[in-house]
Amino acid sequence: MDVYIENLKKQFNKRILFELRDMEFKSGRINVLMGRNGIGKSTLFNIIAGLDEDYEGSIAYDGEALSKEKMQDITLVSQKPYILNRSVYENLAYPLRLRKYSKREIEEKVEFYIEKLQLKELRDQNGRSLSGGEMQRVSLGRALIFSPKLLLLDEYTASIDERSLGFMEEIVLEYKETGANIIMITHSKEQAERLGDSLVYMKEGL
Amino acid sequence: MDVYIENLKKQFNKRILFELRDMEFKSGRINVLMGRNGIGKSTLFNIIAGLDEDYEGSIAYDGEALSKEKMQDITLVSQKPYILNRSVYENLAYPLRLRKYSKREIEEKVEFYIEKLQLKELRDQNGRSLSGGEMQRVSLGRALIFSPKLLLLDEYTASIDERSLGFMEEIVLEYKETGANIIMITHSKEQAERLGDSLVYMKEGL
Amino acid sequence: MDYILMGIKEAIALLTSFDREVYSVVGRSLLVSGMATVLSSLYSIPIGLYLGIRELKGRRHISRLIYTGMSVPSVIVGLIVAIVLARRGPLGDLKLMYTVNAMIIAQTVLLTPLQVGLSYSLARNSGKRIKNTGTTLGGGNFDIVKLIISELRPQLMINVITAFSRAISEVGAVMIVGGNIKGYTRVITTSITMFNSMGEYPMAIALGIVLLVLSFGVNSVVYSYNTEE
Amino acid sequence: MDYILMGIKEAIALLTSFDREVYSVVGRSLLVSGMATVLSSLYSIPIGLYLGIRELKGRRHISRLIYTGMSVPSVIVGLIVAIVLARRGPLGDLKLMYTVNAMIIAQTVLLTPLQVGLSYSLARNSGKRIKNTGTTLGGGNFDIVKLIISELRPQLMINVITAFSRAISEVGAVMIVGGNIKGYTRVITTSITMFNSMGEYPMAIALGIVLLVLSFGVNSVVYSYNTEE
Amino acid sequence: GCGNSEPAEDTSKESTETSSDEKQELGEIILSTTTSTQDSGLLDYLLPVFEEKTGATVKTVAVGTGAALEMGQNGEADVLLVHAKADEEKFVADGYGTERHDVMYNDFVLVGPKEDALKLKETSGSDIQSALKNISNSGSTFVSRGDDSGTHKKELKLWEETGISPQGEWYVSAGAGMADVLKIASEKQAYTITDRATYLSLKDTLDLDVLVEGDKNLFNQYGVIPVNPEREDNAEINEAGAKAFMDWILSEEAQKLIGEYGVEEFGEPLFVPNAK
Ligand SMILES: Nc1ncnc2c1ncn2[C@@H]1O[C@H](COP(=O)(O)OP(=O)(O)OP(=O)(O)O)[C@@H](O)[C@H]1O
Ligand SMILES: Nc1ncnc2c1ncn2[C@@H]1O[C@H](COP(=O)(O)OP(=O)(O)OP(=O)(O)O)[C@@H](O)[C@H]1O
Ligand SMILES: [Mg+2]
Ligand SMILES: [Mg+2]
Repeated sequence: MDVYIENLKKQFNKRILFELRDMEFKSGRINVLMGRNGIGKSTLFNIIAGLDEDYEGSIAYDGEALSKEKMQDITLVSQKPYILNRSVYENLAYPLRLRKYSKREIEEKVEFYIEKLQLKELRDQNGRSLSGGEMQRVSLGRALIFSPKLLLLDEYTASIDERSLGFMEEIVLEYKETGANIIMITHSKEQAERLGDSLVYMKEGL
Repeated sequence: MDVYIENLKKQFNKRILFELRDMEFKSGRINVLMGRNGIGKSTLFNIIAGLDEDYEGSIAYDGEALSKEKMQDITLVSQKPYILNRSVYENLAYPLRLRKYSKREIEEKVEFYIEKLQLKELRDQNGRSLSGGEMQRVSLGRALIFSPKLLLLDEYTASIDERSLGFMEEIVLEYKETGANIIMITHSKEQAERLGDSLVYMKEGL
Repeated sequence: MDYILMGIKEAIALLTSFDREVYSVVGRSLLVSGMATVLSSLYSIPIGLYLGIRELKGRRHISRLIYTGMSVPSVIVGLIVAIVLARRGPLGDLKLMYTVNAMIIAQTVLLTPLQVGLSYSLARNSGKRIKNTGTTLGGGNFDIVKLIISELRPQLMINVITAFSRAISEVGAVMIVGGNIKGYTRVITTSITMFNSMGEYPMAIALGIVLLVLSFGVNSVVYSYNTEE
Repeated sequence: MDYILMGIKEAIALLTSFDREVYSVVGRSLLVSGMATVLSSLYSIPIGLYLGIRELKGRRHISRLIYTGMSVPSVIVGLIVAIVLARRGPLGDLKLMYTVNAMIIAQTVLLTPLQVGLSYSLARNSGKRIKNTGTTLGGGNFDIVKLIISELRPQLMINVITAFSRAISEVGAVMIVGGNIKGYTRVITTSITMFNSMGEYPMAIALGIVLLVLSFGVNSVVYSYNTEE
Repeated sequence: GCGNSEPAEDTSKESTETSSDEKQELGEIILSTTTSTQDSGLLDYLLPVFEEKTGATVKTVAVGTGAALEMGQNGEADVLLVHAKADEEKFVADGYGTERHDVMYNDFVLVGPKEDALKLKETSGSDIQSALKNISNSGSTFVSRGDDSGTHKKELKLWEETGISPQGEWYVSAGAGMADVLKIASEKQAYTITDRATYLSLKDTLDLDVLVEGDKNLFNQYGVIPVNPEREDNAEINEAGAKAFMDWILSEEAQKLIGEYGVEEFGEPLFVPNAK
């Protein structure tokens, strides 16, 4: 799902946070978004994900405005993920249950991601008691599991240990092959270089 | 404030998370603590900071048990900092107000850290609306401002942008010179090498 | 002060007498207030949460209106339900007046604004992150209401307990539509009021204690479903 | 149904008549319930929060006891306060019985368990992170109670509004210690009860509406201090 | 607290000796009475006249007869105006009150469904005993106050005189005020005994008619009793106020007012003054 942003202006009270003339994120790529703390990256993600409707300007998703149907194909892996107060298994299953997947499909997919994200030991643990890095894994799995066409990753490996970083990046690279649009915020130049197909820098007055 | 851990055992329900035979963190140093996600680093920090009393074994602070007075000199910069619902200025001032510093002292110290942490523009902004990286800065400043003798830093630069990483590390290196005990959790080997005087790896069955 | 001591003695006597009359009054209280709490929860909690997560225009005014509803005096609720259920009223044919069912209806109505208000406040103050999470995972408004219910169950339980405590302790509504008829619609609070107007204070206090014992029992049961710890 | 229409008309007439009697009854309601809410908040909120942040032994039992307290019927509170304030009671010399002050006292007592319970629940469910933050910054229990008050003000405001709504709408306690004395202790709810028993339903409903208007005003004022949005 | 050393206060006390300020001497009088006198509006009509005349303030606490007598026993009220003659006399005999005087009476009536299926109007006329027998024999629903009030006691006495101990499905014990009981009777299309004043004031809202009236057994005597100030712990009793109230309500002026009350609205007086 291509995203095209035009004249997007966001302000808090009277203070203008950013005004983006135009900006494009193409599908089938990993689009890296960088910029200093507080420049408005997460705020932009919230807007793109449809969580914040208090802005001026327009965003086109495959040329169209945001709709309920489109929302079904967009997801955000938040910088501060909120993991549901239920087991890790059920956290992963939740988006599938929302979409009325069959029991078998749910089990298959969830087990697949539990394996892939090395969550086997945490399978039945409550999501609210996870460690920072564990939450980020669950959050990624929960997002990928329903195959979104637009995936917003907000510093999704900030708390991931060195050993796991590899597979966390690998998973996203693999996912790119589905043709989805992946936009990723990171503060690590190395990560940007490893994964990014394009790079946008948010700057003051852009 | 030296920390000496002996036979520390932590379990959730029946599951043993870790058992630490003995572990020492000396003052005047930056002690780096590393380990994979979920190994129990943050849990250990909570215990050392006196937030979690549900454990077996003992921890000595300069050879003594934890007391109310000692707690005044210990602080934790959490992995998920909670910034108070008041201005950035007041967030920094809070620990000083608790300690009944004079108005002038408070102003001086707060302004010093606002400068140092490049928070000038956020001075009067509400702490709850900060970005991830901004919160980490405020959290660090709020901890250093009252000169704790034991400083626990839990991935304190995870969301810090590349430009700011330098001064965030610099500040901690400077602070080491006061003779305080700094224990730092990080997932970055580079950071550990840049800052660490000693390194402890938490491993399964340690 | 003697009344209080006598009341305590009387309460012990009542509770250990296994008097059928006493137990039927207690049982009726539990039935009426319990049913009203359950019924009002069923629709008021979803409605309150739904209003809370919607970004409605004129939100400030809506909030005030919702909270104002919590102040409806129970006598007024009783009166209005009585007008509707009375023989000459629109639902007179159902012959509900002065029955346990009428009392349940009146208390259900009474609890509605309270339950809507408390759930609304919960959604407004603690529901934002849950709503965002649910939305990014593809949930609609209805899914999010369900999600909040499961995520904030301990807080909702307290709201339900608060509602139950208002129901079990109120007398205005049940008195008007029930009439405190012995053997049919007499509940603990209407008995207390009656004994109070008879000047039988120890008995009134005794029943107050019985009510608290009952309430403690109910809270214990509800609380054991509360995952707070 | 006519009663309800007549009640609405009557309510408009009352509100626009600027009748001194009506306004003094409304003012007294506001004074009694407002003062009781403020007074009970002053100590009940800190106590509730304090109990909530302490890791007490037998916490589950304490929780149940606290929530049970919310069910005390107002008639019982009225009765017990009356026993204490009566001429021959322990505080009889203060000559408080059948005064506005007695009503304030009774409602303050009535609100105490509710306010303690709601604050306790708030601290238990939402206070953990604030407590941890306060502790690592060097705060003691008392500091943390203050910190929770400032951090959770919107939620506490709703608790206070809930308490006020219980006070302004209850009749049991104020009736017993106040006596519904014309010109002295008559408030809206005691008037409603009186008109109801006199069969003057439109007037009772009219006063109910007046009460809601008053409540809306109070909520608006309280709400404007509410930083929720 | 009051600083009784202040001279200003002493002078003010002396100045109350003058006759114009005599009014204030009476201070506050707490009158404990039954809801029927308040709900009928009689007190709102009478008391301002008394207050105007004497400068006293009367605080009326309207409760059930049982609670009113209990208040008197506890010294919580200065004077009582109630209607349960036997209990009142016992109250005075036990030394809780100083004296008791008849003030007025109203009458009770038996009300029931308008269609009067039992034909009580025809068969019983003004004979309450025959009417009660008829009701109990036919098993028709009868609603009792069941709250130990003056009215309830009166009703029980009537049953006793009829020789019936009322119990069973047909005999509903409500435990509620007169107004509530009338509503219940109306809803259930049942019979009940009520004071005429309450019935008249609610008449329009009820589907009930008066079926039996005028039996002398149905008269309901109100009495006034000042609470005994000499009893232990009764130092707070406003003796002078209570006496003044009693004297006034028994006076010709007050008796005349009572006799006029309600004539305009209902075409007949609600209470019949009968002080001796
Ligand atoms: N309600 C608000 N009022 C005022 N300013 C706000 C509000 N919410 C957010 N901001 C400010 O908007 C800016 C952008 O925040 P955002 O979270 O988008 O930054 P970011 O680019 O994601 O930063 P980081 O790299 O630290 O995560 C921050 O400076 C923040 O303080
Ligand atoms: N209440 C609980 N019940 C069961 N397990 C828990 C509970 N709380 C935490 N845990 C588990 O304890 C482990 C340690 O968590 P902790 O936050 O200390 O990890 P960490 O080493 O800091 O990891 P990270 O690098 O991801 O921050 C995690 O696996 C977590 O799931
Ligand atoms: Mg961000
Ligand atoms: Mg951690």
